Amino acid sequence: MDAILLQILNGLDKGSAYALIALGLTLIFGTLGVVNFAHGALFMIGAFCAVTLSRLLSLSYTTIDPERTDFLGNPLKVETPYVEAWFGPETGAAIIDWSVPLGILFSIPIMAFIGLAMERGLIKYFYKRPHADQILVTFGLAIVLQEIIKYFFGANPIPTPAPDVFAGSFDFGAMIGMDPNVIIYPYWRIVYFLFAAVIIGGVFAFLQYTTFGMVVRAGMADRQTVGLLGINIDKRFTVMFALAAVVAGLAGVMYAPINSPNYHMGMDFLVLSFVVVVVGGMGSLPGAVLAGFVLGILESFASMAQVVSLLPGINQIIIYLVAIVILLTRPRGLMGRKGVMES
Amino acid sequence: MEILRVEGVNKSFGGLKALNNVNFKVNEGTVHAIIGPNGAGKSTFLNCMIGRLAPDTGTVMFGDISLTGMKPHEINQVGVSRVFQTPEIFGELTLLENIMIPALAKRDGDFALHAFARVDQDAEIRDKAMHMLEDVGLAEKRDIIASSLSRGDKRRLELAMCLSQDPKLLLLDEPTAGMSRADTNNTIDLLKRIGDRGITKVVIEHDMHVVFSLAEKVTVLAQGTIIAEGKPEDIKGDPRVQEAYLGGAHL
Amino acid sequence: MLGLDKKDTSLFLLVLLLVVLAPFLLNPFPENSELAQFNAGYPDLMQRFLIFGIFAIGFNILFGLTGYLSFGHAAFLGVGSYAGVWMMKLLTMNVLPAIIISVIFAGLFSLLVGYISLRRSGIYFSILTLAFAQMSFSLAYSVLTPITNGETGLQLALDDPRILGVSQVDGSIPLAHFFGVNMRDSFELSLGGWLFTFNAGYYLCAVVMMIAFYIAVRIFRSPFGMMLRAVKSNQQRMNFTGLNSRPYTLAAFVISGMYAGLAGGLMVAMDPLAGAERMQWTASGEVVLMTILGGAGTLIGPVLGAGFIKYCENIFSKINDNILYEWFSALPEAVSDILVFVIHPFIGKGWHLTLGIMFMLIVIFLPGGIMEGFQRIGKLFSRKKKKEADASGATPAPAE
Amino acid sequence: MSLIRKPLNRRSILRAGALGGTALAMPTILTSRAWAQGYLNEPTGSTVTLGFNVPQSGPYADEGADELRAYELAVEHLNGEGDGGMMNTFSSKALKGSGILGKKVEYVTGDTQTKSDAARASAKSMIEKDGAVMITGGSSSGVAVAVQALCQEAGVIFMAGLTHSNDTTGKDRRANGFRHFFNSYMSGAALAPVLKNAYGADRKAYHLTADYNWGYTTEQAVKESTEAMGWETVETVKTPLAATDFSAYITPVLQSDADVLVLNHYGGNMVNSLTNAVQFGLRDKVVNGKNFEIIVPLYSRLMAKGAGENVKGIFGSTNWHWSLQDEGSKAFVQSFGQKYGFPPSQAAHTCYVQALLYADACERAGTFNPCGVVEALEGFEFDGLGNGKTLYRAEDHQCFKDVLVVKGKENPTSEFDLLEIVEVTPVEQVTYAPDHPQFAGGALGTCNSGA
Repeated sequence: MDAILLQILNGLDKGSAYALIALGLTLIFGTLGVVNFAHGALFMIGAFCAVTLSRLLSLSYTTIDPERTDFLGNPLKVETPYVEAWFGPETGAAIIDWSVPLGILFSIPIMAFIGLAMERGLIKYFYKRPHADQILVTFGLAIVLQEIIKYFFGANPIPTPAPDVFAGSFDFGAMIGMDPNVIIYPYWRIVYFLFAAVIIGGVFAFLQYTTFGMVVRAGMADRQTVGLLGINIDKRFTVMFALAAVVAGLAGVMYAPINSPNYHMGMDFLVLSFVVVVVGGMGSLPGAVLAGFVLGILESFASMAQVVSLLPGINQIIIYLVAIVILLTRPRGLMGRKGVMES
Repeated sequence: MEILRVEGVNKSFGGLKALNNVNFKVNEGTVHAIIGPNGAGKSTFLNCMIGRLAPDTGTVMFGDISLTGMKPHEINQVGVSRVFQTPEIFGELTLLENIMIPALAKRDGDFALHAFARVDQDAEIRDKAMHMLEDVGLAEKRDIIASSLSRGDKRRLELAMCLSQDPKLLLLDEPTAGMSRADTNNTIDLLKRIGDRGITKVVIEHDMHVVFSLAEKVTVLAQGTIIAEGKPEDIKGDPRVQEAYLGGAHL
Repeated sequence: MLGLDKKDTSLFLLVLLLVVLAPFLLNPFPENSELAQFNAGYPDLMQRFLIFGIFAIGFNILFGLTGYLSFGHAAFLGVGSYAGVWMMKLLTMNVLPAIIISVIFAGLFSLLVGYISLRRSGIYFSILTLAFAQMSFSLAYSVLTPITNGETGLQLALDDPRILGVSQVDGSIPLAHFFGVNMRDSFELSLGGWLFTFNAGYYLCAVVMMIAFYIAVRIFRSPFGMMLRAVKSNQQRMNFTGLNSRPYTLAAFVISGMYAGLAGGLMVAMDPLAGAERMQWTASGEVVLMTILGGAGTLIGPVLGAGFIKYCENIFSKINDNILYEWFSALPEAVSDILVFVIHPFIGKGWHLTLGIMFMLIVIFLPGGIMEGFQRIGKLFSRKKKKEADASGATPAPAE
Repeated sequence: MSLIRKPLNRRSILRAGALGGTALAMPTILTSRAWAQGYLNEPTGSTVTLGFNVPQSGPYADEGADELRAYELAVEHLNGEGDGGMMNTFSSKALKGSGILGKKVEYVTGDTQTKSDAARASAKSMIEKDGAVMITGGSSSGVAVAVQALCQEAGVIFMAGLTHSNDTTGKDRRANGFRHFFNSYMSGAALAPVLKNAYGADRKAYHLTADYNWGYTTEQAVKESTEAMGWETVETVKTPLAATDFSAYITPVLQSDADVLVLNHYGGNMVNSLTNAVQFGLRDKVVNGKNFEIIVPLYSRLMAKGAGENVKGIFGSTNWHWSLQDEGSKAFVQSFGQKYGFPPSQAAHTCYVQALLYADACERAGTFNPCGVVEALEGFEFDGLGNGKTLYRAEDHQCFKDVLVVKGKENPTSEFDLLEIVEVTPVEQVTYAPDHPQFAGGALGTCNSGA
């Protein structure tokens, strides 16, 4: 029972990452009708925003300590971050410590800019092109983006810890009135889940309650009619692309402490998030979120030793297996509409 | 002799009753028109006949074959062809190919793995397609891509595709919608000519000019029910029909 | 010739000529010149060009004709490879049975996958095929290790039974051969500074690929091929024309799966190892890229796309800074430093970047792939010619 | 013009043509000379080409880059440039800094992509196109085994880079292949006594194992050696290679009564699983009255860096570490550090050593002929290359040397100073019989010179 509850927690956590990426993918697909294979790369760039910020904050000046030596026997160069020099060691260290949450603010303008640049510079020329071309060009872009990151940051994962207050874990079980020491869960993962919930809620509220969102939703349903009303829908769609990029970026920033970012983390997530989007039903935002959580939870269950010993290898294939079953029983995914991407 | 007999067909979409106990017969070799105001259920009716929609109850008999439950390609294989309201053609293929495909389907059945034959050396099919194109006056355009045709030409092409199968029954869904008067007259001529081949035709039409120049029998559908049936001249004078058409402006 | 019309015959002969003369054409630079780095005329790469060419030709029969975008075709190549290696382990080192069994296994597997996946269309079909391929990859890499040898890849061993052959020759694993002709055997021709290699394995691939290409041409020109194009064009009309589109698409799927298996079989015939990675989604994506880059739906485009990608992968990845400095050794040091600095990100470990940029450029500017590039060049020439003809031949029309 | 039928060989023929001084336009006449060649890619000019086949893309690209640095350094030293590095401390004095057998060492590089197929393609192009007489490098066992088999088949020497699976010199051993790096068995054998000292003999271990060959052999090795000293194995769970989030595998550990977690993971898997395990508070846990502990059997400094703080105090084993104080290690760290500005990784070390060992074997054998090299390396004993006295065992072409047990350092002084050496396990403790069950089922076969 506890084990199952824990796996549900795990699944919610993994699911929130899937859901956030799938949400962005669906926004882009639903509004612009573009299949964006570079979306995983946006997630990855988000994570590297956190890395960059923590590097920037740790920019240091060098002094030489003649007392100590480095590995070659030369006098040791001691690096002191500027922020520590400016704000005093403690405040400075605290600022560096908080670089991931600060990365949220840092990443928003960057991701928005990347999103705008992508849409205006490339994607907009592909609205009328076949989906295969869109896939190909965004896939090429994804490769280019990840190679650029690799060029500057290397291929190894880069540790990007959460602030100290969120390090470690706490007794979640005791908090919700269960026996202590049964359900222990890391702070940061709870933070991540709550963060994802806020972002998802925010996006839905934005689409539901603002005029802008209403126009976009109308545009998703029938682009031409909205265009006839004299509303410049294209401009709004550009903003939606930027929004999707920001969502992916934020998902990445916050994910950095969970798994140390590396340049191919986007590709690792890309295929899975496509499966998530399709299982949810192409073009359906609630579907994408629902499928993200469902697949996340099922994946966690399939990883349990009892399940694996019963069905060896099931943890490797569960997502794909579920995807096949769902697509065969529900032709357009969980919440898909008819006629989207079927020809 | 009856070629098509529809009995007790009902069809609802959610709460909306689209077809209400429709009974309908078509005699072999005749041209039978179905008319009715917008939303009368004409297209639904047609779709129920050719397997695109499954009727909730009732039977559709083609000769002594029941069409209910059959798949579209099976219905075609027993001799029912259909012309759509917006022309359904193979846009990326040439006109000649567009005609050869139905001709091959007629000759070789619903699936044939002729992976090693040469399309361009199949003289029988080619000649047939060429004749057909000549019949509809598109012979000169045989090698151009079908999507580049004008709307009227596309309709003629689609008609030619259906005719190349020598169907026993041809269903036409507004074959002249959106056509100029000259094109409409051409099409009427064409349809009259194929009358000579003894093909039974069911035409759904808005344009009364077309209906009265073609049809031997007219069925009037309103709100999913047949309200009148008879010879064109009888229908013209039927008050129920005039009422259904809001004072009979068309008539 | 061979039941092809004139145009196809000349295309076929052109391809034949290119394939036969590839050892010359791909080695245009003298052996010890600086540009020898760009020579691709060595057996392994030439074999790869043809093998992936076959793979792409097959994929094109499905994608180019019917428009069904499979994202899992690498699985059939992988299954074919495994079957081929097992044949060489159990039966004989003659490559013929291995190739045949590869095609059969890949065909059966694609029948299964196709039967299920073709119940859906569009992106739902793509995701179904992707799911099957990823499952195959994951399982082959892990729990199926006893059959596939997992991470390492299935390979030959000294104690394989090889019923119709020998387990080992003087403590070595026997070489793959085709009725006695070893796949590794090569003739070499040295002409001045040039060196040309004619490899037995390559020419076996060449024969197989020409057969595969011939079959593809026949399919393209057959009623069956026309029906497949009809599927792509308008499936609704097809059904109302009395054609059952499912068996057509399934047949195309299985045929292209068998092509993939053939490629897998040839791969192990040339190099008897079957790695699980060749089933990964990236490998499936690669053949999609090859086909689209070359020109989907064209006869020869996919082969060119395959050559393009394999060339990038094998040639650019091997250029390192040292080689760059050698190239620019004649220039002043500062200039060569700058040049190396600029080029450095694109070569060696940066070959992915080069490939990514090339994809984007081709897709952006040549939607019809490399073939469209050729057509444009061709048009440019014919226009020029026409202009010349106009200029020289036409007398100015007298004004009225 | 003449055609000659013979196995593939490229540069050698060209050189023959060049020596003949034939005019460019004239077809070279090749005589029976080529037949006289004893082996594949025999260097006939003034240079010899080696092939460095390392991962340049994919997850191990940084390790590959470090390997490449080491190879470049080795080539410098072999050609008599630089400070000579370990050549000065190497017990064999055959190398003179004048290339190998008087021929200047040149090299070609390629990208394995950490995929068997790509690695073989790259190695093949080195053999067929560039005339490489030896292939070396790699950062995973799958690739090592695949390329080793290829080199055997083609007839060149393979000097493995970083490969830790037992299979490389176990069931997949080949006559033309040699491994300097240690293996899973040695990790287990070296770790067990240290773990017993540190954590006691009464422990319950839970294994998370990467679901592929290397993971299997490492799990088996650690399991057998820890069980031999009294530990109990509670559960072993396989994790998919593609997994990035290990929470679903870590939480059941919390629920079990295990008090030790063994992470048979490498690379990104290791970084993520270790990070996740620490996040879930495993290290703060007390089970059965004992502190919960985590073990990473194969450590790599480059990878440890990715896990950041989380490695502190965690035991593992490694082939070599730059903080070793023997003369050989110091000399290597010095020349590597001078050239690149940071200390070398264990991958760099093993690759550098392999290059030197190969060159030395050629010198001693007096030929590049693979069979001669095999003979010279088999049973070769040496010292001064950083791991103390070492033997290249003839039966399986595995090096036997001391193994380092290390621990994540609590107070690192620099970004390279992540591991501290806990114990240098003497070679006797990690030696096993060639037919040990963990290595059974393979045979070297005979050397192949490609002739």
